[in-house]
Amino acid sequence: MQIREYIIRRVMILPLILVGTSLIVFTLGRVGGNPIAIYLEHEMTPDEVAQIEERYGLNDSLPEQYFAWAGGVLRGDLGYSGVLAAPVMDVLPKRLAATLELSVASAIVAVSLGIALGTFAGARRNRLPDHLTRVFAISGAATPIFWFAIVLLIIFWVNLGWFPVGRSEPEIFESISHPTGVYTLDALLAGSFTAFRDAIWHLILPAVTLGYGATAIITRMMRSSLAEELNEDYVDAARAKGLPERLVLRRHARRNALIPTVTVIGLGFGFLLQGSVVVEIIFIWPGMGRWMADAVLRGDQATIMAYVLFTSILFLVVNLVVDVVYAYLDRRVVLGS
Amino acid sequence: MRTRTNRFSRFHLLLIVAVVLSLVAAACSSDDSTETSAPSATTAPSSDTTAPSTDTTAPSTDTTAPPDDDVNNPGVYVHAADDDPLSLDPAGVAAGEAGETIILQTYDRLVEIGPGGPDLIPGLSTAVPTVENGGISADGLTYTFPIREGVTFHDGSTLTADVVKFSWDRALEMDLPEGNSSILADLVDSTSVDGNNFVVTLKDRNAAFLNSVVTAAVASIVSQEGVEANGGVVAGQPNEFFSSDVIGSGPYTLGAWNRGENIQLDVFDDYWGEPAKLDVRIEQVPDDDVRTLGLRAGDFDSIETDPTFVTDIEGAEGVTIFAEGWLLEPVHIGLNLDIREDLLPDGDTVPADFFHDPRVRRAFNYAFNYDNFVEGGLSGQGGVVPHYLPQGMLAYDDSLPRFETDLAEAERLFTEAGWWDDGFEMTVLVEEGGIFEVAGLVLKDSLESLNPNFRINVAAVVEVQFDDAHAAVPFEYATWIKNADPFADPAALFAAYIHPDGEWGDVHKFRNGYQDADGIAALIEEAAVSVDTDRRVEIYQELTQLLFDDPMWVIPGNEKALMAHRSWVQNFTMNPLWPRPSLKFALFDK
Amino acid sequence: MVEAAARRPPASSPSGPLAIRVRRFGEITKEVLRNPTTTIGLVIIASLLLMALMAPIITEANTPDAYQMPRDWGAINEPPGTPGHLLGTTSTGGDVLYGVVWGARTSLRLSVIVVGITMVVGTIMGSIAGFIGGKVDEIIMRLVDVLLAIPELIFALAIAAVLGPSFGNIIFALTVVFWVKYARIIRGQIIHVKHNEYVDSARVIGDSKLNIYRKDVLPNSVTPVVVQATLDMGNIVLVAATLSFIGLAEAGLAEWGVLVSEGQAGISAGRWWASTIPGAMVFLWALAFNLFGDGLRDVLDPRTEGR
Amino acid sequence: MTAPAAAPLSDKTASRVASVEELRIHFDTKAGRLHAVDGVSFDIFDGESLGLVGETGCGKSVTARSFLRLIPVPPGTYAGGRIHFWSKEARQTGGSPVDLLQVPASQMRDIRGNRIAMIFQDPGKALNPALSIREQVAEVFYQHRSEDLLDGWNGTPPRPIRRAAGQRSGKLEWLAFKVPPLRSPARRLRKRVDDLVGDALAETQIPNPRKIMTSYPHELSGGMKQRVMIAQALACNPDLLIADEPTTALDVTIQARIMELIRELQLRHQTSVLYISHDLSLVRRICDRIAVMYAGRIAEIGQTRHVFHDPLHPYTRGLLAAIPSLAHQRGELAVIDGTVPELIDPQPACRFHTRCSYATDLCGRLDPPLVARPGLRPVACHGYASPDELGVAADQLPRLDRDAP
Repeated sequence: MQIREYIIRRVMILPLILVGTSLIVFTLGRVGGNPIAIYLEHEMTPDEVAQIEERYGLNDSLPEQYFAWAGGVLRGDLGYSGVLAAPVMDVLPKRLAATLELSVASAIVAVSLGIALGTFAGARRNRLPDHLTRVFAISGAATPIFWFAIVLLIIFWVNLGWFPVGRSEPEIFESISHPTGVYTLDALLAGSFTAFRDAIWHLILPAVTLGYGATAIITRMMRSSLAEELNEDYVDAARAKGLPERLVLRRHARRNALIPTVTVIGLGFGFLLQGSVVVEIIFIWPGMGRWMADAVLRGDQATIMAYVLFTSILFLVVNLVVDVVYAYLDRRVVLGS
Repeated sequence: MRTRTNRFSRFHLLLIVAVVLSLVAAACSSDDSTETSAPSATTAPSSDTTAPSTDTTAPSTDTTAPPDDDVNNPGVYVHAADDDPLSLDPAGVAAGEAGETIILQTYDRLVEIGPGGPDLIPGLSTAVPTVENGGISADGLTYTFPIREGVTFHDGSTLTADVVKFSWDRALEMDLPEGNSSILADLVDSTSVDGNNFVVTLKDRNAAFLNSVVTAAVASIVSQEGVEANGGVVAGQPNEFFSSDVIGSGPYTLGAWNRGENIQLDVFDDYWGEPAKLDVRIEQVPDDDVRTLGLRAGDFDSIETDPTFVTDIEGAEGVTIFAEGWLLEPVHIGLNLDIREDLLPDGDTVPADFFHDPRVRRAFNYAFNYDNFVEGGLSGQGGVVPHYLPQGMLAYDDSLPRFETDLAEAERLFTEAGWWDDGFEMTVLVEEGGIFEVAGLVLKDSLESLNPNFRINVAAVVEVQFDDAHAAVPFEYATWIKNADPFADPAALFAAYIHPDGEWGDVHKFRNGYQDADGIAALIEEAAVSVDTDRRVEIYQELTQLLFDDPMWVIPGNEKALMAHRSWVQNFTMNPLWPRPSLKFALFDK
Repeated sequence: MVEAAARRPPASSPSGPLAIRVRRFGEITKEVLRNPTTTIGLVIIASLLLMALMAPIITEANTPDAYQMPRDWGAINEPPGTPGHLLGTTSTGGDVLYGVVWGARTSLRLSVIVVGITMVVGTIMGSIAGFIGGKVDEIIMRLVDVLLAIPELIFALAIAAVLGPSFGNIIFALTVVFWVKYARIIRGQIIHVKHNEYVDSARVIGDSKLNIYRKDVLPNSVTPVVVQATLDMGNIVLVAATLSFIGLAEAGLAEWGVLVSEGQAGISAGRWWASTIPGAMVFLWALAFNLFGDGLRDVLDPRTEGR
Repeated sequence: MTAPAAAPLSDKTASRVASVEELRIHFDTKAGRLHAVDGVSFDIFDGESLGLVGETGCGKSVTARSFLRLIPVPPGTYAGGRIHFWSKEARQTGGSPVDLLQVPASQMRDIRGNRIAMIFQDPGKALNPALSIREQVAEVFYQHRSEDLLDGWNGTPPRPIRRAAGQRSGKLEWLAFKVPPLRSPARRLRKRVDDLVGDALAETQIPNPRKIMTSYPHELSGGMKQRVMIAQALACNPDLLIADEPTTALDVTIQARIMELIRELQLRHQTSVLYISHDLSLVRRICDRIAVMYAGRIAEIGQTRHVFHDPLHPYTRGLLAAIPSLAHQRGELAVIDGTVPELIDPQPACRFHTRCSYATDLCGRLDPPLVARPGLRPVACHGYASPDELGVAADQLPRLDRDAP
């Protein structure tokens, strides 16, 4: 009831945000660039240019064009992606699945590393291990991802040959069907261990690269909230029961410190989405980020609009889930206040 | 108590430290294979720069390398590309677009450009038409192609002369604006079928018809049954099926096109000629550095190569750089004789008639530091070009006049033209990254070091911005840098880039500058329709002399045809006249 | 007692006479310097700033534009230690040392301008939203939501791509993206203060809105804004470097990101210096400001974690 | 400072459960070294309930926590003294005590919650909000009664079950407990624990303990939570229960019920209780003896009725005067002027002298030890010293009016 109302209220804002973002992006695209530049060749005659413009509906007035696009969205038609030479809706699910898979894997890296480091540091506040942990975690956020990624590739792909790039081996890709587009999930559904291992193997490097960047946010939150929890009476009470420190930290302090940490996962997600652009380019990961960068550089407006549309929704959903999970974890909290 | 370490976290820290240490260790030990990175370009197979590629008719090969059991991806040839096709339809593909290479591998044309150079070899026509064999009529207007028998398309249908006619007519009828059908439409008067022959009648005599038109992607032969089963022919409308699929007769069928990821080509078993040996996968790898890494790692057999990263790959174990022959698309700096001062970027001070004065154009040509561009930008893999005949082109000769950096002459000309004392500021438009940006920086450094009053701003913009600006008329910048479109024959090159009323002559208003515009136009037109090769060579060589005195471009240089590939690839060859990446995969083995 | 020992300074700075603030500043400085990582951050920042300011002394400024790399086309890909090129050269003959030193200046110029503008814009927008409230607030905050829903890098990318990658346009693009957080901080603070009792009492006494703003809102906002600005100083350079990697950088600019992406291909060929040295500079810059900002946040604002 | 007499500070001769000697606990703060507990000595006798009374910040909670070594180090340090503790066995066999400040950590864990248990001031904070009541109470049994949990098992229980009973289960072992063959033994263990938890809760008169077990702290009232804390503390039948202001955070109406409950359970279990409070009137009702603490020192100690009827220390007198009672007229409530002194690097002086109306110069120079003088309870005030004892003139001693409380 409480939660449902809250969710409904948040979801109600979504269309507003979507209209806002799409308007901004649409205007930006029309003011600054030519949406059909990708098709233009120098030797085209004005007639030919006009012909292409007509095909893409660019002869209408700007508001008409926007409404045409918005109407298409409502009908499930997001236009035609120039850079991928296909209707957006045809390629989007696969791309979205690729980015989601990478983001989730990176989030797993970031969250587990962040929680471990944060716990480690929070239990040793202001001592050398804490300082070293802080430097290590912040280093992740401070390293230029594109440089870090290339160095990882040189070491693990070229020199050691331990990890591949891309999403999967083509033969293995073809050996199973891909109903979800999330390869690890597809492999599990198909019950193929080989495919699963292959998917994981391809995921490790990009997920580590991206996840390490987001680790700092989680570590920081975990550290401070753990330190705060360790000052709580119930921690002393747990010690007074005779529990070993291991259990005091894990069962008592860490469990509660995790609750506020959940709230920054939404923040970390923004970081992941942004970092995914570079990581996808370098690790040849066919996701939304790389598609988007390509579209921006080549002026593929339908793609840009679709990307913004979906990241906005994703962003909202992630934050909504985070809020709900937070409310669930922390039984004392009332949503929406 | 509180201070006690907990084992779990300590373990994690140890793990992290271990990983970091191993990373560092691996990074430190990773350079052993690359210690011999002497700053020279000599390791690339040398090619005699004096010999135009027309002479090297035999395909260059690496057949000495024995078949390696250790090859990566056995049975599949992997090429790392930087560009995904927009369309796979011969009628809808633009010149220079990534779809062309797929069409090259999966479709056949009547005649093909052979592996060794500009020489033509029979394709679906059993003979290359010549005047001697009667394939070309005496007036040079009628071409007759005897059609090969026993050719099957990927869909099982059979090739006939009617299918050939259908294919050409299809492109002409669809007449897609983004496609290249205009080259057919401009020349072809009519097509007809005579028994087993396909006959083309031209509007005018044209020396470049076979080389530039019949071999072009737009002239590929498609399966008539396939077209009729998949939407037929609609004028002005792209065909959805053929935009993303292939029914041709080439040595490869389209296995899969995972957009933005890879394109897979499968060997076509019923191919009429020598069948291909390896399946092909063309991977989309947007980042240059990752392409070179993949080549080192052995996961890619060849990569889209640019002279700027020759120094990054040369000497790498198991990698060979193919560098024979020349690209036919020199880097050129466009000089706008139609400057609109109100459209220029902020800060530009050049007037509308800046480039009208031939002394200014010559001064730019003398001021440009060709050494810096060729040795620096092209890593030595290139050469200076006469106006406007690149190495490897018909009529090219090493003795032709070409500019060399001569600062004194540049100073003299700028002084005479009245710019030396006052100076000027000007923006040069380039697409960011790669050799064009480098050329821009060389131009900047050349002029600014010549005279501190000269200011060149390099506007390195992204692809969409460049394309947009490049296509705009009137042109909004005083200068810009790109490369020429690759043309097999000088006729097309001169028409596009030198003719006062040609493609660029029109945009840049060459007539504002040429001292003898009509004379130049007449020469170009004569050479275009002449079938007498000697006469044509004579005319083009004369034009280079005229243009040396009255240049319309600055030509920083021409690139060698370069491709880095794994040494285990056998029979490797490339031909710059084939669309990028200038490879025919059917020839390779590994 | 335990509580006494664990007591921390109050979360928000008190508005009071100058003397108190000065003393508080001293306390904060002391506390900040107590944490070695913060001190390290501060030391790195100081050295980078020193390097940026001394750039014309360390290296001879390139003419006519000192922010453009000088290129020695005769010395391409020289390793560090080459006479005249202490840190080696790039593939276009750019002097890496020059790029490092003037890159610091570029970074400083970039981040100071962007942080400066975004702070002002954000403060104004946040103040308008917070004080006027109602529909205006709704509109501004929805705009903020919209901007927050698109990742910073993507949005900056789109703007810079449209405008063309000149230094000025990159600054503009980053400014459009980075003001949002400040607006949120200021607005949140205003809303908070608005609901506080002591402002009610101030209002009863007849204090003007402007006075409330000056005395209650601004001093209370200083802390989070300063923290955010410090973190942004680092992140802006990082985002700009990433833009350079994707291809949006002024040609020939002495900027670390440009050098890193230009030199990256050479790493596997053993030419590590052209990208690793500038990469380390970006890293140091971002690390230092993040460490410092992090420490500052710990001291100033122990409660508002991670926001 | 002179060492106080080591002689028993009580008129009772019963055996001791704990004996605090010269306990000193310091904290490092930004301002300096804070002497939170500065030479505190007292005994706790078997079965008695001792009240430790003082203002907030006087060091009584620190003293109490130091029994279980719960002072955070750093910033705290155990700067000196001993806390001797006699377990039941030691008392019965006349064995020697252990020093709680010196025992190894593992032995300390055996004592915590098992031999010495603690009830915290605010049950709302002392219960973990994320764990159910069952989980929290069960921890005590797992920790200290793991052998009992496996009682009556046919043969040796499987290793994972033994590990579970000792709270040593690995990360994924709980998964194994969901499936055969470990499912039924795990259930059995769980049922045994549930029974013990239910019994412990029932003992504190919690209605419907089975239902309470499954709830989370925020679902319970304050009184309920404190009952859970008490159940948890008494679960292992400890020798000593430390109650740190157990009713301060509760409603007044509940306070009395909780006090009664503690008293009742204490009598039933024959447990000694150290009762920390700032509320003299509460302590009076349930404590056998009272130790008054001021600024890190014991001011005086004695039988409850004696302290109330004849407070010796001027501070105790002030405290008693501050208790509202029906006897007082409205507006007559006494207050002690001044504030508690800084405990940072204190000078050798009576801690109370700045606020004491009887104070003389001597009090500002010389620290009065806690001494039991003939005919008097132990008290730390120069007013009860003889001039000879201190070697000063008689008029330098404060003059206390023994008859005016």
